[in-house]
Amino acid sequence: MPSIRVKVLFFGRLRELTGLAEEMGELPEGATLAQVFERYAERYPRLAGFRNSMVVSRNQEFAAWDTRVSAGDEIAFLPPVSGG
Amino acid sequence: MPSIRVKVLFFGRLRELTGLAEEMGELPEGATLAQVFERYAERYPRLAGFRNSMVVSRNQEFAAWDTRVSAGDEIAFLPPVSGG
Amino acid sequence: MLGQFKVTAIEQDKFELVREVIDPEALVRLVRAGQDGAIVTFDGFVRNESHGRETSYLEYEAYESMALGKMKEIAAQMHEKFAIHRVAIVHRLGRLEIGETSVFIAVSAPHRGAAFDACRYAIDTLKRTVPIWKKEYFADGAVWAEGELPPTPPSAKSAS
Amino acid sequence: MLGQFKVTAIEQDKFELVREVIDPEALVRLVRAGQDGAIVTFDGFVRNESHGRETSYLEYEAYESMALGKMKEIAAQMHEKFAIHRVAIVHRLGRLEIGETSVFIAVSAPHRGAAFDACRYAIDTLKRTVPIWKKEYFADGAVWAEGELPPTPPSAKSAS
Repeated sequence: MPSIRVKVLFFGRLRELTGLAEEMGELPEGATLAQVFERYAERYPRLAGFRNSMVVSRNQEFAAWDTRVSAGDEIAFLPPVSGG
Repeated sequence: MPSIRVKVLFFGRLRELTGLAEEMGELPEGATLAQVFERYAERYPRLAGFRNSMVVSRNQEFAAWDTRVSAGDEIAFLPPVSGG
Repeated sequence: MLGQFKVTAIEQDKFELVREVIDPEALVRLVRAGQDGAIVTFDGFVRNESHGRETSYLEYEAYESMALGKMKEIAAQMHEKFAIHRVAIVHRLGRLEIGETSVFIAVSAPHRGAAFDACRYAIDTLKRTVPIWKKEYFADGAVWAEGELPPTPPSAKSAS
Repeated sequence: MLGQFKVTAIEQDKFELVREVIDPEALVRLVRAGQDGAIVTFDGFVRNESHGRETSYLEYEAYESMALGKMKEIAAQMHEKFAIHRVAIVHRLGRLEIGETSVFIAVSAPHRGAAFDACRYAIDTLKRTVPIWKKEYFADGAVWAEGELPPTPPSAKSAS
């Protein structure tokens, strides 16, 4: 399967947990955001426990987990927001 | 009937209409605020038309028209308020 | 949260009728304290038109002693109804030009909901119950603003 | 009244993420115009305690480009829902001391109801949807504030 490159960002406690703010990731074409998350959860096992208390964005819009990624997408994993 | 002295105040368009800001009035003991108003409406006939678009206060509290006045009371005739 | 809230004496509040320009920042500083997290302010100022006519300026007058009493009553009701900390209510009297603030209200509270609700309650109640009158001046004359009739007790017999 | 209201372009609004002290007066001046009669502001600032523990200071971080986009979205929704004139929304990032403003919102409108409703809508929506995170520092450690999960589309299949 051909692979695509996407930008992946982590914020807040998720960034602390992974020690990773941002990287270019290589993913199989047609992967969903859920599958992208699973790849990172394999690399950082403690991430898995946060799956139900986080959201994901694709190109700076909140997105459903079954959204498919495209080459050049910017994907971010976001803990509950607490601005204000 | 013994008479009492009260302070009477007019505000806004009522003051303009009567040309009277404030006076000491002499009234029969036991007069109601409605009766106080009638006395002034006799003196200033154009006041009468405002009876239903004004309120009255006694000692700086809004009062019912059938409230009886006492010596030394401060009575004010108040058009609709428009602060803010 | 309400249970934790320490009710604050109305003595720390501020009520004023002034004839000079209102200083909003001074009022905000006055209500601001470390246990708060939110301040909501309302700034009411002179519009350049009224009912489609171009306004030249306004004049406000008040039954001053009663107006201050009513402003204090409003603040007391605010403390009773809402978990707020401090209140400042200032109304200007005399001649006001376009754009000048006629009334400024600041409310501080530990949480934003109470601050919003209380501030709105303050201006809504002020407009209905505080004896202040506005006269609008136009190029070709002046009119008293329509205003609202304050609620009054229906009969002295039913009053306490 | 709504019919008379001239809808104003969002270009006159202001959205900012800043790392220095927020200047509320400048923002109020920015939204103030002659056709308005009301400005409502919300000032959210750092409390000296959180869940009963004494706070030392806070740190805010954001997904900055997305946060600015969401702030603009909020303003666009405000213009759609309420007869308002101008909006300013500024959030501070980095380290904030007790009493310092983290978020300031100012809304001008011809009439007060819209200004209150829109300002409250702004802060409520900001807290639920703008990707900003707060970390609370205490004498004995630090925690990420609990926060809220933004609403997301349930499935890409049902999305447009």
